[in-house]
Amino acid sequence: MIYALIFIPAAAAVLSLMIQNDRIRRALIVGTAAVHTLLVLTAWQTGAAPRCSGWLVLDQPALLFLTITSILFSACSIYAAGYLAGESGRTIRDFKEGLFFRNAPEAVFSACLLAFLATMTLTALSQHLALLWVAMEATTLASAPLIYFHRHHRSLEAAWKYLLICSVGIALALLGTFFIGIAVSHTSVEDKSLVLSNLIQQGSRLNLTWLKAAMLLTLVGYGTKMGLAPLHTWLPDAHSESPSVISALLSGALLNCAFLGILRIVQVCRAAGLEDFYRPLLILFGLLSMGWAAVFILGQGDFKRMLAYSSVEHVGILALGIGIGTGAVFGSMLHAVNHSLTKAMLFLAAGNILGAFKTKTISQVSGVLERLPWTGILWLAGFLAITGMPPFGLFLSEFAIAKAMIEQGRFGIAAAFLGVLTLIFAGMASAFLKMAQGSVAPETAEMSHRESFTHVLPPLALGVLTLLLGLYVPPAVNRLLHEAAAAFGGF
Amino acid sequence: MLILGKLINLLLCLAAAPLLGGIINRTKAFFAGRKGPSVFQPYYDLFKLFQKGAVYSQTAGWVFRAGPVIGLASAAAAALLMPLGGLPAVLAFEGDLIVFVYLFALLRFFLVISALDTGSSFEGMGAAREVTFSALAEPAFLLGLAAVAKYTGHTSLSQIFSSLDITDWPAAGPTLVLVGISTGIVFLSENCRIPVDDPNTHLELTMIHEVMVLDNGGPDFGMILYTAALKLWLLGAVLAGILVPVHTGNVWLDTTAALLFLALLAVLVGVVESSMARLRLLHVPSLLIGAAALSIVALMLVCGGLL
Amino acid sequence: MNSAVDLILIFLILSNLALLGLSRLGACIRVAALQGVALGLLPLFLVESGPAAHQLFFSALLIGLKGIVFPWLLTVVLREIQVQREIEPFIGYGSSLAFGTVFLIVSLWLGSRLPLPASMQSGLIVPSAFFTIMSGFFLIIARKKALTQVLGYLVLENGIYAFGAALSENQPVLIELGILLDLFAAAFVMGIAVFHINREFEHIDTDKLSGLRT
Amino acid sequence: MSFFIAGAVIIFLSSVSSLFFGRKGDWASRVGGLGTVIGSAIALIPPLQVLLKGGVLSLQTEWSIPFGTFFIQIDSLSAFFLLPILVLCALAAVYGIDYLKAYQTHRNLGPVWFFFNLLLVSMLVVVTARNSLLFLIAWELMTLASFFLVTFEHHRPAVRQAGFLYLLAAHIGTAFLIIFFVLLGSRTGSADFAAVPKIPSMAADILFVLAVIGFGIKAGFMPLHIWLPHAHPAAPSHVSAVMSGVMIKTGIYGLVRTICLLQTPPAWWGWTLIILGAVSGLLGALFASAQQDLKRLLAYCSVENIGIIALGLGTGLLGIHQNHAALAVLGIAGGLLHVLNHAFFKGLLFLSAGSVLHSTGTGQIDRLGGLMKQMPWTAAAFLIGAVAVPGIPPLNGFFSEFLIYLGLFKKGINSGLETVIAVLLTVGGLALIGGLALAAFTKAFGIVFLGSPRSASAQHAHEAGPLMKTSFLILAMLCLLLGLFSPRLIYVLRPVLLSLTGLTNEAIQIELVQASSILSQIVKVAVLFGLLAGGLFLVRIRLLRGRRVESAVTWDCGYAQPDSRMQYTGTSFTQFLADLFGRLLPTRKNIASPTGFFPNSGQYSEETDDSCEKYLFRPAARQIVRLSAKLQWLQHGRLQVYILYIALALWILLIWKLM
Repeated sequence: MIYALIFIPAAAAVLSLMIQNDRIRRALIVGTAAVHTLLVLTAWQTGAAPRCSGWLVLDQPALLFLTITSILFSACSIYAAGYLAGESGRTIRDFKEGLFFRNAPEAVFSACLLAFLATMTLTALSQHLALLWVAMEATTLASAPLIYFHRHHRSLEAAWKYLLICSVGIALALLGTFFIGIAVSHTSVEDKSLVLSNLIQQGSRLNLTWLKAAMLLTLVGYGTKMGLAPLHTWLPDAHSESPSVISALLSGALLNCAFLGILRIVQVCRAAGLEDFYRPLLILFGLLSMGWAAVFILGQGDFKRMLAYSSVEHVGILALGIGIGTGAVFGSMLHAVNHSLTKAMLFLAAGNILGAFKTKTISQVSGVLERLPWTGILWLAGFLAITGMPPFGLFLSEFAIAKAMIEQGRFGIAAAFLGVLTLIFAGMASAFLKMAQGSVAPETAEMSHRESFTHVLPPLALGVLTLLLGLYVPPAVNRLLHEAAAAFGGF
Repeated sequence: MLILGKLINLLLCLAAAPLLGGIINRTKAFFAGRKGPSVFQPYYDLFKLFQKGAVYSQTAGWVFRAGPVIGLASAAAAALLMPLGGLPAVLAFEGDLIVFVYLFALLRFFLVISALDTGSSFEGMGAAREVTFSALAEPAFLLGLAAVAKYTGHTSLSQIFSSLDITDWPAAGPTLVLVGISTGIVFLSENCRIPVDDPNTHLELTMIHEVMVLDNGGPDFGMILYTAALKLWLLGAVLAGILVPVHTGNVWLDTTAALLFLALLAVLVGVVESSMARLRLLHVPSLLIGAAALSIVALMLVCGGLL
Repeated sequence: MNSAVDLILIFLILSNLALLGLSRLGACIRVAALQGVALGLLPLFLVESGPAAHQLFFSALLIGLKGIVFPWLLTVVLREIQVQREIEPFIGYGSSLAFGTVFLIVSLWLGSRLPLPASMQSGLIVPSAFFTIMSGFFLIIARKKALTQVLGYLVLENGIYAFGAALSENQPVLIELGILLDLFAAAFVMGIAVFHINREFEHIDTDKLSGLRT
Repeated sequence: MSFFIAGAVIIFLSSVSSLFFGRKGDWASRVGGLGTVIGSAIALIPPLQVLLKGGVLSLQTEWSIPFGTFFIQIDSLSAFFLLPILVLCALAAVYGIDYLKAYQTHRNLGPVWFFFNLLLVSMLVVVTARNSLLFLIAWELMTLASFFLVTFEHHRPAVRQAGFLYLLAAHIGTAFLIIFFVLLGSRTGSADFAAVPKIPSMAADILFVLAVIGFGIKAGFMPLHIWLPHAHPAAPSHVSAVMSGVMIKTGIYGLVRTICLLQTPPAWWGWTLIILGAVSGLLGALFASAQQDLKRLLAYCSVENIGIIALGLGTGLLGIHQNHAALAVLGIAGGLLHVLNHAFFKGLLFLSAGSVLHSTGTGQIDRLGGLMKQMPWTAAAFLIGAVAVPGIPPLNGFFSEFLIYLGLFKKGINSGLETVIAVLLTVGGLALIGGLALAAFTKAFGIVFLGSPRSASAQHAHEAGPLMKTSFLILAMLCLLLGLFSPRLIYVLRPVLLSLTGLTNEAIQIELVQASSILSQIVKVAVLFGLLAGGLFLVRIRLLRGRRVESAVTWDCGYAQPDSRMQYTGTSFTQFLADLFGRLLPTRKNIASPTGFFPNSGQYSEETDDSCEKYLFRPAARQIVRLSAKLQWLQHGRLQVYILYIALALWILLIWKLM
């Protein structure tokens, strides 16, 4: 089962490089995604046996994050199929500067997309910290060409920044992993491997100084990938310049994978009794990210960048939830699910808007509801969802986190949390409402654009899921969330 | 006896109210060195007006026609609540002083909208002034009444005035004087008397009240004049209740005292109108706010433990 | 034994200082290559009982990569883009060296705070590794050319590898494998990126790569 | 309870199904409107039952959501708020069917009905929810539904602005409510509402403050009201009626429920509400009188009436604190009764103002005039509302204000300076509010409906459609009846008072019986007044019979040809008042003076801004935006700087944590 989860997308990636026919290749993407999702759903029923001497284990957190990734990828694969059909290899005129550019070969794009899935799956499943790190690095490498799909200088800049910043970050994470290795070298036991269960078992015997340094390094390292401020700087560029479907995957799935990376280290630290050490750090990064995002969301002029900063905000919330501990950890888990669904939905809707209006500038878009009714509804719903309005799921998770803060008597943090959320709400509301409502500007009104099935269905499905999660959390999901939270110091 | 007293009170009010206007005019004539009209002239005027036909503006609708009727009805309803001297009010219940004040608001409301119904700029002007001044007069009046109510511990006009006694004067003198002055100002303002308004001039620009009824004629105007007379009487009666709380035990004696006070009040108004000039319009609000301030001081004297 | 390790580590420190002070890109590439070779040798001297077979293999691989493949790759790029030296860096070469000494002090302090387990002998290994990492960071931050930044990244990786080498006794192969994979892929992809940058912008000043902001 | 659920479900189903008829506007209206009416009628049964017979209906089921249970309950307080919600919404829906016909051709009406009915359902849940999470979800749904209704005409920039402001204000309010509910839950140990066991007064005070801010934003206490005068005029009129009439009352409901849960209010809670009430009432009335837009005027008037309600509740709390039964009972009863009264007269006013808008296309008071001739029914309905607002007998507004007055006039509360201040704020406040409201509404009615038309659109106005007429005439009747039946109505409040005041049943009953007998005396006066007016009318007819009744132009001191432009306008009507309170009313005067020897044009107009918005909130918002703009250099594109951030973060953390 575990091998299948990893190798099927990997094999499909290789296969897609060989296939000549565009249609078959697109079908392959969708098919692989469907098979992957099916496998994950089966794993819900049956579970999966550990493989590779405990290096690959499908524990509760892995199942949770894998499910998010898989569902998201399925939605995005359908969208991508439609997207690729519309972007076929001709020269395209850049709407921003009027330059001409071509897209990367579709085969490369497809292969990278599938490899991306394979590496993300590997990230979720790895229990060995070094393997985890390798997987994480592989996701960077697989996704960099995806960001550079449109071959023009802005996306190149974005890809370059992504590559360099994430590589630096991931290098630090490697150093952190080494430090854990050093920390475990102090122990008197024989088994000095970096397998998570082993580390947790020997938690109390680890060298604390090195473990602390390791925590810092991995936090900074994976934090870079996850998008915690001030390490997040690649994120707005990459999200705004890559194709929307890739932005959706980056924001919805990749950030979670990096989050899982941090969570694995958190597990080790918890076992070593370092809770008081890492929790303030996570709170600090969380609040900093939220504040930073707020600064850039207020008065933001580019809607895809706005969504990207919103991702910075939400990873901040995720970190904050873990930092607060107790009930907030559960909130954080729920938040990860909801944020992924919502943000992916928003990016896909943003892609539709981009396609119809040919601009990413907020001030040039108005009347989406009129021009693209479905997208307009999704855009508004997504806005309400992402800002934590009921009845969408994010409300519940943010409520849970705020609840834990207040119950712990951390009023300052709670006030900052809610205050920044309100600021962000104000910033996003002014942009989203302006775009969705109003009438279509006359100069863009003639351009015809029909909303196709593949462009509406995936975000719609994701939106419906967040809505449902806001009104009803199925008991099985609830149980899984609680079990995952229990692994990270919550309940 | 009680019912008889009530009936006499009501009839007295309805019948004698125009007389006060006659007395005022007579006094003013005296000071001007004229012989002046008879004190019963208002009755003749009313009679004449009720005999006449009417001219209506083409602009005006039923609101214009309803205004005088509802105004008179509300003044008459207010008369039901007002005791005079030893004579009881027709209706008395806790809190009737609030109803009393608000019935005048009803009167004012319809007077104002019927003025606006003509579409005349002059009447609009009068209406605007009326609502502005009354907005200030109303708190002064209610707070003054509140002071008296707090002092006596009653909230019904009848009970307040029957429990006030001349013997209260040594103790509550300052309060009663303050409330008296404040209510007096409200009395002058509400009845469009100098120094707030000048019923004599017919320069429309300077007027408040009179200008609102420029377009009325015939029975409607008669009703308006009669309403004004009732208002004068009723507010005078409030002043009488506060300033001359004579309770000898003899109903007729008490009532006579009150009636004498009313006549005196009319003379006084005449004297004021003969000897004073009208205030500048912009200074009227200060006067009314001053009245409210006096009421507040009175209230403080009563409740604030300063008494 | 220890003296050999110390020698390598001191060479590491000196080469870092050289990288901070050199302006010619070609020279920088060569220094970095030498650094790589030195690091490749490091694990062989760290192990008391003499190097095992797999260690020899990985050392050879590493030396091959760092000493030959990357320098070659970068030189090709260098020739392609026809740039000889870094002109007008953000921070001048004199100041860079001054920063270098500060980094050295900080690294020594960090080394004192993070003592290695007794089995790992050399006291210099932690400070010199930290110093290498800091130098790598500094190169990325203070220089403008994309090529120098790739170089800085390689130096950073060298520093990390120094730690890895210290661990090679206790930890399985995977770490080394990971390093190699990472190095190879990262350098490869970045090399390609530099090509693209050159083609797209007709220079590799990252100065111009700041169109995406706020 | 099953009736209630059934009603809500019917409303919800009609809400969803109206979406499917969106393209056929009239069907959407039929489905949506009919669903609301039927659903409301059914859902009205349980609250009536509770009000008349007493008792509590409740329903509690599991709900798989973190912290949530589906727990709803109708007690007398809920039932008391359900009553106006259901009645007004049903009438507004009937009105809406006609009102929306004008949009049918070019707009999809499905969403309007969807959100309207959703608004109703969410309000039903808000006032019955007994679980924090359920409450919050319903609360926010209510906000959202009303937001989408407010932005119905989102093609107009002003409407979008209003919607944004509304949503933002509501969001801020919710942030406070989240803290409030979590703290409450941590005190009671459960997310379900329960009376808070003895807690330190400090904690109770914090809870109270949070509730006042959180619920106050929705209710529209000055200075938290700033969204209100923008949002209400922007919404379609039947929605404004619902929002102003009942939706903002959910804020009052929340506050009252909070006080029920917290028990034993200290004196300063009462004072807070009294001061908030006096400020809201006075400024609300003042701003209302200075407005040039009819619906904006009504919106400020809602602020004013919320102020009156707060005055009532505040004096009630003071009474509870001082253990003074009369003050407690009369204050709270007055406040709550005003909730009901205001719902109906404000609904009436918005609906009739809506038909003015509908037929003339403008709400600018100065462009209207003389509408009474073309729209007699609308005019009559508006007149009834306009009389009710300033609390003039014999309409319902007077009765609730009377109760508040009465409490303060009562014997026995002569305890020093406190009483002076209370009486001053309340009696003086109410009197001044009444006077200002009278100015505002004589202006609104007089300038809009009387005189002669000031513009072509006013001249060609037409009477509202039959359904619109029906609904506001029913409301007009209700306004009259609520006043006349208030002696009986106040008994309904007994259980509410019981749980709120902590007095014994007997004490409350004594006070209520007393109050009821007084109210029936007032009804007697009102009836006598009616008879007198009728009689005088007959007299007048009798007098004029056979006499010459002529028709002529308005006498204008010698001008032969008065025209409509010579009339007093709304601006000039309240200019004196506005000048008098100039410091509180930031009035902008736009003057184009006539120049030259033979001037042919000159212009004068005034606009009044909201002083809270202008001096408090806008500068604050500007500061925040400026600060964030300043901070944006943090991310200005250079890769080197970005790497520097990582390096700095790393080394600072390492040095700090390993120190």
